[in-house]
Amino acid sequence: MDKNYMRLEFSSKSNNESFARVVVAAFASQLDPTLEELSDIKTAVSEAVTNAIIHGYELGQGIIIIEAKIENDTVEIQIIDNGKGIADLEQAMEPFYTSKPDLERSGMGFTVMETFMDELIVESTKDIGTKVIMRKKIDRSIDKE
Amino acid sequence: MDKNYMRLEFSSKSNNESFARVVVAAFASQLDPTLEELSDIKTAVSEAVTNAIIHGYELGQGIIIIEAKIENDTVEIQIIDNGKGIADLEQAMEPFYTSKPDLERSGMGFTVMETFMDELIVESTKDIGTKVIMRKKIDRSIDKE
Amino acid sequence: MGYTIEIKKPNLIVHFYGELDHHITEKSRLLIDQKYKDNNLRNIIIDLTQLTLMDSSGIGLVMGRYKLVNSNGGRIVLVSSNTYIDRIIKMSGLLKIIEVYMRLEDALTNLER
Amino acid sequence: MGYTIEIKKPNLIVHFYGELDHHITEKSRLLIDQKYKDNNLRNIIIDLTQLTLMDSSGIGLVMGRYKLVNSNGGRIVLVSSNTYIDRIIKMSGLLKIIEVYMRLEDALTNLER
Ligand SMILES: Nc1ncnc2c1ncn2[C@@H]1O[C@H](COP(=O)(O)OP(=O)(O)O)[C@@H](O)[C@H]1O
Ligand SMILES: Nc1ncnc2c1ncn2[C@@H]1O[C@H](COP(=O)(O)OP(=O)(O)O)[C@@H](O)[C@H]1O
Repeated sequence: MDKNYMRLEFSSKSNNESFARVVVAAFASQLDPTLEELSDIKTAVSEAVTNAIIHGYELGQGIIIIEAKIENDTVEIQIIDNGKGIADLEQAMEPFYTSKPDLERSGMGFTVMETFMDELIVESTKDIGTKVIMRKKIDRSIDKE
Repeated sequence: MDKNYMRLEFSSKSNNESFARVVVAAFASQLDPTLEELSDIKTAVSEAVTNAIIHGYELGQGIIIIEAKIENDTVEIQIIDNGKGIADLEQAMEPFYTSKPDLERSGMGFTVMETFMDELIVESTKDIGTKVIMRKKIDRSIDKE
Repeated sequence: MGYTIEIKKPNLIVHFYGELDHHITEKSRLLIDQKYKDNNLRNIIIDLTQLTLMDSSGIGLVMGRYKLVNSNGGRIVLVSSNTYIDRIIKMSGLLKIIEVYMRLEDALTNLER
Repeated sequence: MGYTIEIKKPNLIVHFYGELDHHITEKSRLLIDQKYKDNNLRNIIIDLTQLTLMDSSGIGLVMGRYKLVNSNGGRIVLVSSNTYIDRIIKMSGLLKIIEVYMRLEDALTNLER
């Protein structure tokens, strides 16, 4: 397996959060990740998809897109919404900052994505939408659990 | 859950056959199907995706699209390729007919889809591609295993 | 994925199963708060030992219950024994304000003191 | 998903695991045939008891091995005990030409006769 590609579109409903995790995990599992690597990826995807649902579409109707690519030993995952966008990206990336404390958000989403993946890039335009790009290298040289 | 929607695009590689099954099963599981219903759906999807890979793209590169919808208690799954298309649809639908006996095809694909799903519609145009539409009602009134 | 609520006066125990995400926190938090208030309880124990995954929505849920219990003179403690869950708890800074036990019995014993 | 090949002269036994689809039939069939020929075997037993799913590619694989074994004066038998797998075997008409046993021992005993 050297290259592979998928693109998923789905409704911005909270019961699709687990669906999105299953899909990305099934795709990434072609790289034979450890349970820990898979858990990292699922958690990061969960954060980005939840953000699209809560912040991007503010719990209204919308379409979320996930694009994933495998190239050699790296999986790249993009999570895209055409929602509200982020006006102040620097502030948004700060740990513990949340614009929705009333919804009991912790402000930890981006921090989790950063910590659990190797690379995190966020592109966002107000009123246009947000694209989160994450990459993780799956080390196939180590002994797998 | 009254309505839900997903659309998946992926490369026409045979190791994506199991990926496609996992994705559709995860989506359909929101209707709380029995193990048998889920097995039926996965098998039918496996047939249609395999056909797109072998016959549609003749084992070359292409993109396969799966669209799935849940409406009330019915799941609709469309499997679409932009491949070779089917010149003689009537012949293709016959049990045991296969254009690729050399690849050890059994000619049972469409028969399996018909048997395991409630409804099967095949739309195909030579040199344009093929769309397989399948529906299955998940009976939620019965006791689940 | 799901949860159960157990009442062991003066404690309310929430057991989460499978994956704890935004979908489940939204489904569970109002009911947790209502059971806590209706039964005049003091403490909340959140049992994360049966979880296979938790994202930051779970952190938000714990923080929210912390505020509720705190304003009522009670305590909130976590039970966790899974390294994936522990990692996100550590990252969140929750450990500064909330104690985590490996076993439910230890959490209960500690709350009795 | 996968398979193992066991040689128990004059039989070759293929055990399939998980899901048997086109991907796995393509990965396995050449090797099965080669082992069969290289070891001068007579019969093939295909063990489907560990499968959770099989699509019509599996039927094609069985038919292909049937032809090989038949042209060599041998027999092919299946072992299956899962109702999902049995349904697709029945549909395929394979039962007219191939015997299916619930247990591997029964298949082996029968081939000895
Ligand atoms: N997809 C998005 N669309 C719009 N705003 C977003 C999106 N993702 C994140 N944000 C903004 O960035 C802030 C920080 O995000 P995050 O670190 O995930 O914390 P939280 O989700 O807990 O608020 C959010 O509160 C929100 O204002
Ligand atoms: N997606 C497709 N694109 C082109 N031709 C197809 C496609 N699906 C099916 N066919 C044609 O229909 C025939 C019958 O299909 P099927 O019943 O699935 O049997 P099999 O796949 O075993 O050949 C195939 O042999 C092929 O000629």
